[in-house]
Amino acid sequence: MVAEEKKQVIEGLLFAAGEEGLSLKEIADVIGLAKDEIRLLINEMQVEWKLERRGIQITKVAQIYQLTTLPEHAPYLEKLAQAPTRSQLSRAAIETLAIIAYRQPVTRMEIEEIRGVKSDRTVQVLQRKGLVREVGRAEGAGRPILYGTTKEFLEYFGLNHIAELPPADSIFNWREWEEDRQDLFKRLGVDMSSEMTTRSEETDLKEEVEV
Amino acid sequence: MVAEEKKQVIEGLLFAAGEEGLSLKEIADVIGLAKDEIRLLINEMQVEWKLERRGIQITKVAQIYQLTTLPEHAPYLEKLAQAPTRSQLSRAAIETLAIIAYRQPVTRMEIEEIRGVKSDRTVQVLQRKGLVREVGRAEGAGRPILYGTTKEFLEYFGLNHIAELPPADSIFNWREWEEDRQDLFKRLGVDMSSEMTTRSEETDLKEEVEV
Amino acid sequence: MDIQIKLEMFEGPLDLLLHLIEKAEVDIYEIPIAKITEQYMQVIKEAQEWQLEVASEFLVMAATLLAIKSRMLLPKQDILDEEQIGAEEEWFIDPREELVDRLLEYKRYKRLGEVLKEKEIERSKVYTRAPMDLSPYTKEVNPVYGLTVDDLFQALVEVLKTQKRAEPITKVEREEISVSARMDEIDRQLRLEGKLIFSKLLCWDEVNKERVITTFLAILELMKLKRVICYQDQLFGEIFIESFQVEEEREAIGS
Repeated sequence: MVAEEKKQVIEGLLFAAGEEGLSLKEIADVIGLAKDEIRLLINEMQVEWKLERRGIQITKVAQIYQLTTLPEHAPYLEKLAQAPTRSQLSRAAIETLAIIAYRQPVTRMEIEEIRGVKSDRTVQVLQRKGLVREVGRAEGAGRPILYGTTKEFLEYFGLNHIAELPPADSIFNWREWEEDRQDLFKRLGVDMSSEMTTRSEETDLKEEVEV
Repeated sequence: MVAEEKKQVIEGLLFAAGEEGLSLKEIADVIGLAKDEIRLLINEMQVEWKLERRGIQITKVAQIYQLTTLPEHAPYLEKLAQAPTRSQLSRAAIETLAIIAYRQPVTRMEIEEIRGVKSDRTVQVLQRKGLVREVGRAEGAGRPILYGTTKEFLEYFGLNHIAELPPADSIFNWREWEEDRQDLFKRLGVDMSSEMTTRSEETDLKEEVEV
Repeated sequence: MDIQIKLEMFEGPLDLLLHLIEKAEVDIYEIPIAKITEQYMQVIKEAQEWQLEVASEFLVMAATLLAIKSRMLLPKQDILDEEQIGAEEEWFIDPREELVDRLLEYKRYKRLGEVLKEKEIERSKVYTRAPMDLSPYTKEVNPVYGLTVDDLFQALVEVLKTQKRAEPITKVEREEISVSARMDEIDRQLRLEGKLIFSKLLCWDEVNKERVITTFLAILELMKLKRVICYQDQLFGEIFIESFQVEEEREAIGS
């Protein structure tokens, strides 16, 4: 079988697998080739398809290869009755997912402390949707359930690996914030290190309160 | 839009339409072109795809266009079908199957009430795998479809009759329901004056149940 | 200051507070607590005037804000007096610090959520298709290969367990049966079959909490009225239910 034929078969297999997609191993097993060779072939196909202006593409999510339409065709596909409509997650769900994704494994209590609201229902809905799952039990009283994200989570957000999420620190520079905070508390006259408060600080504080 | 782009969109549409395929009119409506032009484009695509040795083809059955795999790839698809991972049901599917098995006949709404999430796709998957089927229509608004398990379901699980499933009442944890019971005493109009005596007997029986 | 705010727009008190602080164009670190508290209370009050349900979390935060505010207003001298009484350390921690920390933490995840939202939107632009029906390519593939009825049973247990924790949004209309009606049913069944097994009293299609409890209560009532008798012939065995007369007769024959 020449490379061209192999690519043909890979296309057919990925097409048949549809949304379930296929892992490198599955493709390799069916065709009877090494995984490395399949990976190389798929990489080539991805480039070729783009050049040939194909109407579909090969994407890799959660270590699974699958065929999808092109994002720029979304307006046409939305008009298509057969295309599954995607309901978007609520803000509560997204917020909760963000906490779980970045802090996993995490207990429901921790989630609720951060969000400031009860989150049992939201966690449950996310669990039902298969986006999060129980990954163990925390130590300590009551041994609360620990939650983490699933493979479906990666699929849902089109990620190949959880590490593809931007690191939390890239969004915030914590050191700067810490310095700001120190500075601020001084300015507010609530310097933690000094036990005695001077009259001038007190005056500052009063003004602040009355703003 | 040049011909190339139009073909790209057609490919995407046919891909997403899945096994139901699309009629000329449907494609024409979505893209906003004349049917004749679409027909011409598709004819061109059919020839081009063969020349380019694409792994899929456009077929026309009963005025419907759809994408299919190539006949010569059948041996690979057979292998794919037999791959052990293919037959695994997702957690969502097992859950839904369990609800249908124990609660049949049941509407999709009821399934969704229990699971707390949309279940239309999951029910569809189970239907496609031949595990559940429509068994009638419920009374009332909209006359929703009732689902039940199939003969194949029994065969796969080696059951003679659906009643051979593990008895569902063993699910109930009496202790957990203490509060609910208190509430029900009231709601069901059980004589509250006899509550004291009932409760002691209740305790006796409860112990028996839990032995 | 006009506060055209609907409470439902916010995910919780922290969300609302962040909004107020951002709207007031003040630094998150420099919360003018009196002003923000006033606005916060205004929102809660309006919501209550519109008879909207105000979640308890919002009220807890309101109480926290008021507590902080009143503490900030206390003359320092009083604080020092308190200190001498004994609660010194507590009084020296600025209550705003904890609030700032919580707000920062919350804001962080709110932003990370925005990242996820973008990914969601991106991903929702591509479509895939249902897997091809491969059944023509294979003879009798068992779609439930490796699964047993016990797995199915376990799945049901799990799903009912989680359902119990959260109330469904709308209630499934199910036939409710009163205890007395259920008592009659059991009575009738007993007369037909003589002896019943407790675990078989409920058909597999009646997995429904109320139904089970109603049945349970009905049997208790029947026992109390000395119309039935329950027994087990072995530990962990089935619980048998018999009509009281039948039991008497059996004992008479036995002895």
